[in-house]
Amino acid sequence: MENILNWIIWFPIIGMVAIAFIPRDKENVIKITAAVATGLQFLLTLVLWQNYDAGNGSMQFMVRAEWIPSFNISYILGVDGLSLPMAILTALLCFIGVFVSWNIDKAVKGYFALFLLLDTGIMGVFLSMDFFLFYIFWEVMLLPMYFLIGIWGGPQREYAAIKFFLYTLFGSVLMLVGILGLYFTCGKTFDILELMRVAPEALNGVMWWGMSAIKVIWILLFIGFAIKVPVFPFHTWLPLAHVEAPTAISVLLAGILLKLGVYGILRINYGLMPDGVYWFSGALAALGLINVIWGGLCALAQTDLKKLVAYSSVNHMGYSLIGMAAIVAAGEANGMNLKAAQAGLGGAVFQMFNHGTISAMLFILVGVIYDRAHHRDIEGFGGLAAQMPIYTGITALAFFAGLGLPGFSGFISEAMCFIGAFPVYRGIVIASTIGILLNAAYFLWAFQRIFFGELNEKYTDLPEINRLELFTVVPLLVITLFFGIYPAPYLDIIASTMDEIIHHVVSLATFAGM
Amino acid sequence: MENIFINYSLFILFLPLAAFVIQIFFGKRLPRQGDWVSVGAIIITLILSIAMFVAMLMGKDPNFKQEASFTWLDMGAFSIQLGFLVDNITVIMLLVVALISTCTHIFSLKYLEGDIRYSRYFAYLGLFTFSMNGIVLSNNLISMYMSWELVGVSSYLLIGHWFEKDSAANAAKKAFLTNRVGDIGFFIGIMLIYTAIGSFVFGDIFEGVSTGMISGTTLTLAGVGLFLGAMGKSSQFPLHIWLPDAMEGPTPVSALMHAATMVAAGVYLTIRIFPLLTPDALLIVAYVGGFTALFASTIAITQNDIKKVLAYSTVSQLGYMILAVGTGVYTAAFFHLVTHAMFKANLFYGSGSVIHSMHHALHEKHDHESDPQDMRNMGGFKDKMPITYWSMLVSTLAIAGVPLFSGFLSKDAILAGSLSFAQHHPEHFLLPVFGFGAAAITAFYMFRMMFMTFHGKPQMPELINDIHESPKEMTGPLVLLGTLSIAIWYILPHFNPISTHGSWFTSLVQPVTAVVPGNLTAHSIEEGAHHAHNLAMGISIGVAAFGIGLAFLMYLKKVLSAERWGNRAGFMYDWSLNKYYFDENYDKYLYQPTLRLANKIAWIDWELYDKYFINGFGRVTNWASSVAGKFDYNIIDQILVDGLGRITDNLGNILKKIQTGKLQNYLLYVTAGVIILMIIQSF
Amino acid sequence: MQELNTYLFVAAILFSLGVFGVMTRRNGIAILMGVELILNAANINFVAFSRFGGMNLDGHIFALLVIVLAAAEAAVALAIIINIYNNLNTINVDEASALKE
Amino acid sequence: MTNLQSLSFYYPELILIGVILAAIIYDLTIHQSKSGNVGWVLVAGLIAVAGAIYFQEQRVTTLFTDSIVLDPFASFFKLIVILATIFVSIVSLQSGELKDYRKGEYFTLLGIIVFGLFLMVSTVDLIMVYISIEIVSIMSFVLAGYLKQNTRSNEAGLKYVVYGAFSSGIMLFGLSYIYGLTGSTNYFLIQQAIATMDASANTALFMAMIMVLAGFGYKISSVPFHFWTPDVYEGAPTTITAYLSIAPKAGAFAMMIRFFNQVLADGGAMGGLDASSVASLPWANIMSLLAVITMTLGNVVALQQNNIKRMLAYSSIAHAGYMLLAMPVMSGDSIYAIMIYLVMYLFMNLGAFFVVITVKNKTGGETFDDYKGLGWEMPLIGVVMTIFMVSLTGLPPSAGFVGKFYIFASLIKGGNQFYWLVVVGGINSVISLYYYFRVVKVMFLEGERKDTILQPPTVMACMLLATAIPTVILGIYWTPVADWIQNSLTFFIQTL
Repeated sequence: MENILNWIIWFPIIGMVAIAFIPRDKENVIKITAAVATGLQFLLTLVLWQNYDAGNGSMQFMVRAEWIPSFNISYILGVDGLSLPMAILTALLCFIGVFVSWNIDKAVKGYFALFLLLDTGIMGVFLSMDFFLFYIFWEVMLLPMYFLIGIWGGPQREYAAIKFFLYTLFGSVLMLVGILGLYFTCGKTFDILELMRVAPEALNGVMWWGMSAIKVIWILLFIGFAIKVPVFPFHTWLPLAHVEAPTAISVLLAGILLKLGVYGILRINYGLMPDGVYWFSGALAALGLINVIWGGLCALAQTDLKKLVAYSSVNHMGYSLIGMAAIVAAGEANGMNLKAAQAGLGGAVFQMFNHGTISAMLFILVGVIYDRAHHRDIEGFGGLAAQMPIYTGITALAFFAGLGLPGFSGFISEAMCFIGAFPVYRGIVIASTIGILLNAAYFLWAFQRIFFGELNEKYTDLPEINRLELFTVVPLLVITLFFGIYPAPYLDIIASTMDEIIHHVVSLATFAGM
Repeated sequence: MENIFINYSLFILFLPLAAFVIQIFFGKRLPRQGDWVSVGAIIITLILSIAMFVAMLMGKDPNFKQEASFTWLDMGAFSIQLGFLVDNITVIMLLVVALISTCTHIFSLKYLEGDIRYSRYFAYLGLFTFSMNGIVLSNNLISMYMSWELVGVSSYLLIGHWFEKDSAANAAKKAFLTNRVGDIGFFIGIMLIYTAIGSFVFGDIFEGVSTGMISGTTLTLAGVGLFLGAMGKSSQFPLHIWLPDAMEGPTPVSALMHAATMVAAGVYLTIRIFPLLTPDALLIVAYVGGFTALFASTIAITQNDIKKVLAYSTVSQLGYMILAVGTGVYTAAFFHLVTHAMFKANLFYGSGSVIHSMHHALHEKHDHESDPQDMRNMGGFKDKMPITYWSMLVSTLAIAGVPLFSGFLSKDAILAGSLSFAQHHPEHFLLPVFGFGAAAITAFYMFRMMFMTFHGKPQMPELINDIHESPKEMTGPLVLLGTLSIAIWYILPHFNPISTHGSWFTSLVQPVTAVVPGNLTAHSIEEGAHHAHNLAMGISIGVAAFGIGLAFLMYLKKVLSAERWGNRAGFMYDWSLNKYYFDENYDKYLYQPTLRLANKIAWIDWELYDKYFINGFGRVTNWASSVAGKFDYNIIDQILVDGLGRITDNLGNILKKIQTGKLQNYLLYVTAGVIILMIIQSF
Repeated sequence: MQELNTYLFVAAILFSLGVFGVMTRRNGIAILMGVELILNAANINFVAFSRFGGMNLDGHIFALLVIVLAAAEAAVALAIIINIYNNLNTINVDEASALKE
Repeated sequence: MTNLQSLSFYYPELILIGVILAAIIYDLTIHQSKSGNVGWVLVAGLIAVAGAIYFQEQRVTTLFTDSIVLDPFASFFKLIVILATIFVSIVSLQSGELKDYRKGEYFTLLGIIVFGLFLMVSTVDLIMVYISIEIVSIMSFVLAGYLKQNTRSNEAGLKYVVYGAFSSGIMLFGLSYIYGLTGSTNYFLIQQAIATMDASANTALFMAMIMVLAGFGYKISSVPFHFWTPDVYEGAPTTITAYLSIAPKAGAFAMMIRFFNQVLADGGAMGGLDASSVASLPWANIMSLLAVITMTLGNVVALQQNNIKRMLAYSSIAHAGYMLLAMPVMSGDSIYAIMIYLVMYLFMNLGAFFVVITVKNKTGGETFDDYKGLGWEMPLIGVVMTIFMVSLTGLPPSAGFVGKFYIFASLIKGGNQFYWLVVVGGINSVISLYYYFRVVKVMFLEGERKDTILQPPTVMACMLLATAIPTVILGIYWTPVADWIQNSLTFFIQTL
């Protein structure tokens, strides 16, 4: 049990090694191996959930080991309410992803090997509590992603792959500078928990180039994370990458990789620079607003279904940002409105999870129709509801979930984000409620154009969604509905950790040296 | 005994949901596509509602109230309680919903017989009933908002039932989006209230308001926000545009949702939140309602589609109710809600049965051009379908406000309320004018409809022989609701046909004083209404008579030519006929601009920002692109498209030229380098 | 001091000439001679410094070693130039410019 | 220490000389077809030398009357050089380019270069500086032009020799002035002289230093003294290119570190202290400037290359720039960073060149087109090349990242004035991604996927793995290396 985190992270690697030794023409064996590896990993995360003590919001199942003593780098793993749901989500989506990519026929061996490597990378980021380790895993994701998009992607795949790579690398280089800055200003340690303790005082009044070090480091790290989220000016890699990537990879991209950004901001920026939170939260909310409106409008204009879903991610992550900004509500300056802070932060974290499941669902469904019609042009369909009712029904549910309909988890998290941020950023929140309308507009309009009207005679023999595909979608749908009707289980996991974060930020912010 | 209300409510709430689930998953496989499941479920619901109703009557307690809540989610400080609130209003509303819903189910058995998505249809009806009851029962804003949206969805699904028709699909989308506009207001209202009071439960909210935790402009805004939601659902001006289009749905659906219950949800909400509405908010409410009432009725005059007439009449009647709430007599509003539910649903069933037989007749004739809903194709059906005729006539008399019929009583109460309000505040004399004007016009167009449909000589004689009375699944509800449109039911236990004073309704549903300081007390409103009662009654009878008479002369006796009057009215006639060009203008000034904006933004995002800014620092220099042309589609090239890359690349291009391959150039460079360094260093 | 300056002056001129020759002559041999000039300019410096600068003998040693190395260098260079001549039938260094950009 | 005493501490070099002589003699006795065996002789000898160095009593002293020193720092670089030489020698036996040449001299010359480098890394005397540079250079000239029949090789040789002679000439001229200004050729005496020198002489000193810098710059191929690099690298036999990109660079860096810390600074950095410059020379700024220009130019021009060998040449220029970044910090950490960077760079860069050799043996091509779809045809090549490219780009987890990490770390620790260098370095590594991954792209994303899988010859495969595996492992766990370098950070110094 004390090594469970190790197992969770490294299990896919074991699978990868195994696959490396399987002759490449035994494709089914390879697929099954991948399925087993990810499946077991998923089970392990469930075990973890079972044994997780929700009442205690701090790190649990910590694993510590010397790594590079000469640089005070160590191998630290841990899980708390913030990372546990993300870990479960990662494992689940990777498991599902294996089946989504069951029909891959090109270089199966390489595909699944890289897929598992990616899995480990993502899981590692969520579970590592050492900043250096965090960075390593963060970068480990890039390479498999590059290949998975670049080799198995769509027509523009090479461009998309390298663009994704460059964007992210640019971000992580800045991040590295920030990390080193923290290392040397905060007593030469990468231990995140240690840093959380030390950094707030250590950074006080430190000036770089006439700016407070807090601001500089915050910006450096924030850009690194913002590119992943993606926050408005750094988002243009996303539609391309999503559109070109194979379905399973789009699922992981939207489902998990985007969460890494938010996770990073909450874990690192919030944890290490409480003052920065106060300094930046307004901007955060504003960026959230821009994401919501910009993404919504862009989605409204798309004719490529996958691009629409991609932009909807930009839009949905905006809610998360707005919710995160709400944390300052708990501060002295804003009347110590703990309710709002909890609502906002909880909403943001919940929204991460929900968007993970919902957008994954959407991408899988897009993949389903693409496999059949071999195009994604919204205008090019029409009347499919009569042809493939089950698919229509599921898509309808997915779309409704996407437009934040009560009864689906998305509604709760969005509502919480709004309610939380409202006391502090009234104007921004009111403006961003237009996003609710935009969501409905682009989803329903797309839905109408694809499924309603007379059946397009080209598609009179379009096959209905098959069992395998159902197997990939339905679990996500169930989760979405379950948490939409009864969110308590999720919020119970995160609640105490959220309190810790809020308390940490609010109590350690000293407004000096800003 | 105490908790039976709550337990019953639980069943009432979840039975339809169960039916919905069963239908969705197994509907197709069940015998008769499982319609009996839904019908059974709804009938049980009806029985339970009646039971509760009776219990309430027995109780005779005007302040009866039961609440039950549970914690839905809890993060420590932030938590949400969901729960039931059962009082007299709730019980009556539940009965109405259950009753109309049952009628609709039964009516639909025949009306949608053989429809391709028969089971789906019943499933959605179940979903609707569930969410409607959700609205009725909830004791807090969150669950109300959730049910609110679910109602919107079920209406989306039912309007779009025949989605092969683009018009239906569009109408469905329009309905949902228009409602969402209202919902945004609703949600902002919720946030304003929660931020101030920290709870979503009505009880806490009213308490908070009375203790002044929220007041003044904020409170007004909150009230208006919530009312915006009501405007969306109850299709008040200017969000009324969706309701007429919603008639694309099957007629029973129109009866259930777009006449009796769903659209009434807005009114219900306004009644629920009445105590926290500030005078300003109330004024806004009143004006919106009053204006809608008049405005919609003027459109109804000229419509020829029988369902469109009813649709606009619905909008106008809802305006009445809103007006009533605005003027403080929200009991009257609720009263009208109930009566209107009965007769308007009935009218829709009637039109449904007419359309049904028209449809069949046309089908016989293989005529697919003529529109079965166009009154200009009807006429003289009176003898062919007597039951339909008589029941519709009763309802028409009711809605026209003729004494002895339910509509008279409720309308009268409303008009009295507005009149007394005007007496209190003479500057708001317009409100009663709206009311009475609308009353006159209503009487006119309703009878116009009746005459055009049932009297006179058939406009399409070749059809008349194929017009038959509808089967009893359809006539049954007609008769039932027709009966319920007679005044007698509402004045019990007394028999004073012109006043509800002392009736079970007024004794059970009594106005409560608004918690907002500065509002008129319930008592003074009551007094005023009572004093204005007789005057109002006189005027309303007068205007009703005038309207009916005009219709009689114009469409039955034909002594006045509708055409000539229409031409005389000139542009007003066109405006009315074209619904004041609202859809056109919204399309022109709202939807299209938004889409254009969206496209522009997307273009900026993709073509401009990405290609030129992110990819394009180097784009500014045109010669860069020629450089890019040198390499074919390889990474460099893509990087070239990629901006920073472009600069770097040009740089590289220049720099690599230095590497001439000529040895002595190199030597020269070295020397130059040394010298330059020396120069630099000596600074 | 006077003598030292004179020597340094001469060395400087020699150096410049060497650089000039290396830059301008196209003939490989000539370029090598330019290099030799440079080296010898340095040598003159060393010797002059150690003789007139009132310093130890390192300068002389240095100069001697430089001469040796210069010889070795020249030998190798000539070998390579001969090789070039065998392949390209020219010792014009501009001809040898296949490797570029 | 007197010369005779010194010999007892000099036996690794003596063994080396013995090995070289043995190689020459052995080469005389055998037929051309067998001349490859000389390589094995050299390898065996070098292993012996390495052993000698490793087990040599760790003594910190000067030898031969203060002309060279013996200290762990030198030993470290000697081992690096030997490692590189062994790798290259073994691969040279496989190289197709050298097939029809007699290899005896080739290996002998390699051995002599090693000897020159030994001097280079341990010199504390201007004379020895010049001699060592010349020994290494002259042998390199020959090796660069080793392919007699190949005009490109000849041209490379010619350019190299003229360029080398010229810039070492300039350096020599500079040295002569330093000697004149300070009256000595010994680092320590020069240092004292400079410390006590009056400011009027500074300008002259500047000039002299710049001229010396020309010599160093030419060895580590830093802008603006790098012009020979691309051409020579492209023309020379690939094995030699690989060798030039590692060993002489390492030696030159060792020499520079000593020179700048011991002559221009008080050597405190080498004592692990914060160093301070003895003369008011702004050479730190000059260094930063050179570093930035060097890596930027290397990267942006590498973008333009279609010949992978040439691209690697520019990339090696860029890497020289990265290492130079740490020079101006003038602290123990910066030296440490340069050393660790060299170790990492050794594996990844050699590996990359080995891949080029393998591919050239197979297809005879060096351009990107020759690499189309290679990843599918020769998976091993594809994978290891990807590893090297990732590492050269500096992505974790790979040796390259660790190297960059330490360089950046030393800069950040160095203080505010160096942050901009870190940012520039970071941006540069992003740029470098373009061309490194262009290789990966053509290997995997382009060309048709073949069903027949080719394996490189066994020895080659072993060498590839021998470079690839450390590239990965050191990226994940480099504590042994770190400790080794930590222990090697002892210098012979005389602080004022």
